[in-house]
Amino acid sequence: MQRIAALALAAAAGAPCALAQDAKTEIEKYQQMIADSSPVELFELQGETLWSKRQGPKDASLEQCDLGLGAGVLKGAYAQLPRYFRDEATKRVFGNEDRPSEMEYLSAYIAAQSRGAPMAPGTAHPKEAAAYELGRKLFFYRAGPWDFSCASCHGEPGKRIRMQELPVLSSRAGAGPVVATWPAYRVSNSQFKTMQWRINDCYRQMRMPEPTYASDLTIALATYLTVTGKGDPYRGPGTKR
Amino acid sequence: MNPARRIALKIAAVLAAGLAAPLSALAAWNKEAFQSKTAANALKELGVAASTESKDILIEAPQIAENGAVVPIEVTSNLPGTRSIALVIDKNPFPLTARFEFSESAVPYVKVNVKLGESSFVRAVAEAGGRHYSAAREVKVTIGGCGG
Amino acid sequence: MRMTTALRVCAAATALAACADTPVAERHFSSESELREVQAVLKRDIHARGSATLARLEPDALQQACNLNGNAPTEALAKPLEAEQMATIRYPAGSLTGDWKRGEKIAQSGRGLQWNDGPKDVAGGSCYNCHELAPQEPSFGTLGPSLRGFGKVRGNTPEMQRYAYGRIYNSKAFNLCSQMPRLGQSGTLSEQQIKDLVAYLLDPESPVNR
Amino acid sequence: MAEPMKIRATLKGDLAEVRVLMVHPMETGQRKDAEGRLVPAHFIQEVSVRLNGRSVLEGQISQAVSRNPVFSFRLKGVKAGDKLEIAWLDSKGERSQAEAAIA
Repeated sequence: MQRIAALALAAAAGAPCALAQDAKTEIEKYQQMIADSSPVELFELQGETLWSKRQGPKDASLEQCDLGLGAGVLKGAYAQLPRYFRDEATKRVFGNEDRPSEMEYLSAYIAAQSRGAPMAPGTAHPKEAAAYELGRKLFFYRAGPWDFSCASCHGEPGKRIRMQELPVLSSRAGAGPVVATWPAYRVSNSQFKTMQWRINDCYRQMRMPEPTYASDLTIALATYLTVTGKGDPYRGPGTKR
Repeated sequence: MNPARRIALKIAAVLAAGLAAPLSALAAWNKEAFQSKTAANALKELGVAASTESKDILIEAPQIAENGAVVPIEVTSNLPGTRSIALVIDKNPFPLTARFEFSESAVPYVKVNVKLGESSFVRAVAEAGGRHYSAAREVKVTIGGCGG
Repeated sequence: MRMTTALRVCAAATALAACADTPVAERHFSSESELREVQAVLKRDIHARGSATLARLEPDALQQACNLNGNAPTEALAKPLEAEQMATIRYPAGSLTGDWKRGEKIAQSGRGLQWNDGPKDVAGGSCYNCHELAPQEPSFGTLGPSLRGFGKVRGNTPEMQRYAYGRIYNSKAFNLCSQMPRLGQSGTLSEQQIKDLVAYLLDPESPVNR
Repeated sequence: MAEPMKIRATLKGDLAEVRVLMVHPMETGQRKDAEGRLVPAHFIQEVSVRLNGRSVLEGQISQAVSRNPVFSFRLKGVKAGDKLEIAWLDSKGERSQAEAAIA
């Protein structure tokens, strides 16, 4: 019985695979082309303007903010996130599909200052270890009307949705290039988006209700993904389909 | 992007607000051509009665686009004396997408990101020496991601 | 029954890797209390949006069993739960097959149940997200097995229509921890839509079989 | 916040490759917002490029140009320090312009 199945397979395997291979090459070419002609730099520029703009009741800019490497040190700071901060000042709401915020532009500028720096998120603090552990559980937890977990789509190598290849996000090889290229210009809606937004969009596609921005849940998932994929040099902000 | 290149090429961006308008003499937008619903009508409105297929017009475009919202198209005309290039997307609701006029030091070349509502032929029509020449390429738009 | 079905599906597939029913037996939760911990985080950090209500996060016995057992529960645990899922399938009184042309549109559409889907948006089956079907559609996913020539291999028999209807309505009745959504049981697709998909899979005129 | 335009020019010999990034929604008039209402058309219609004050390229474009347009042009016979001015005009009569020196 097994052998019959295997024979049938061999007979059917010819032409469609060749077609799929061509399509794959063409799609890679398309992805290269959109990266080459991406307006992503504009968002870095807008973020840079915001970073140095004096505003608010204190007429202050963000230029002396401490992102973990000391006041005003931006170079390489993004590559060391997520990490545990004692204050809660970072719990700000990001934009969404209908209402983009300035936070995305800031993230573009800040992330760009880590180009070339290896991704090295925090792992030493107990809160960081706990966030990783929670993120790992959330990744594999099946729920919702379609019984999906993150691993339903991102759990096995060589799979795709439509023509979109699916990285195995529980592996170093799968998560590395992903965490090293967000935030990114997203071609489908022509907006600049954070990885947090992307994680939320997976919840939408899993038919679940919406994770709250900057909640422990989204931070835990981002921590799990970034720690899993750590080590790749940061090469964003990227351009994504 | 290459950081070294970025630094070397870093150029001040100037904001629009409050500037004098030395470039106010922009040409009038060809409403009739741009609002034509077929490629043939749009070209007629541009004064293109007929065009000859030419291998001297090169169109660089993806064969398969994962997303119709951004499809990079690059057109080069190697025809001597090329004055203009028009870009037409047959299946779009308004097929005429762009028309560029080149003079003096501008090389008859342009690259632009366009939207494709569905799979379509993308056509470039160049004007050189008072005649029109054209080339076309097909771009297939697939449904990417979760398709919803 | 499950065994033969899996083999048949493999025979129609274009690549070995397309057999998605193989369970990955890696356990990520060691106890129900660990599951409760995750459930509490979900309830606290997720909010309702559009049609996506918090009620959707309530786990059922099936999800608990699959989460606790790395998607590979023992036969003894799986059998009664599969029977429970089988009981949810409501077969229509008359014909089990519909219009393959409508079925094709349903197979193509990835809409439905998302928080940005309006009440007037018609849901699709998202079939092409995971399965190859008609050879004319090159943009297909590979999370599930190829279903190209599905009806050609099996024949458009009443038994096969009943199997296809049931499998679309509630895949978990056939394989408890299948990754395929329970498209009828979850209220994603209507009876008529599932019948149209059955036609798309089995009708000899459907492009899937031509 | 006024939206910036970004111009980048790479000089190879006397040939400059000019890349312009613009922030613009390029609304087609056919897209619906979250409430299901049609978003009115709003798109750049004209693009003009000048080199040292002289027009070298005039473009007319439609709503089918992607959101946040990116254009590349090539200019020959140019040298470092030449002045580049780029402007656009949209369907609501709004304008933007930027200038840069070729480096």
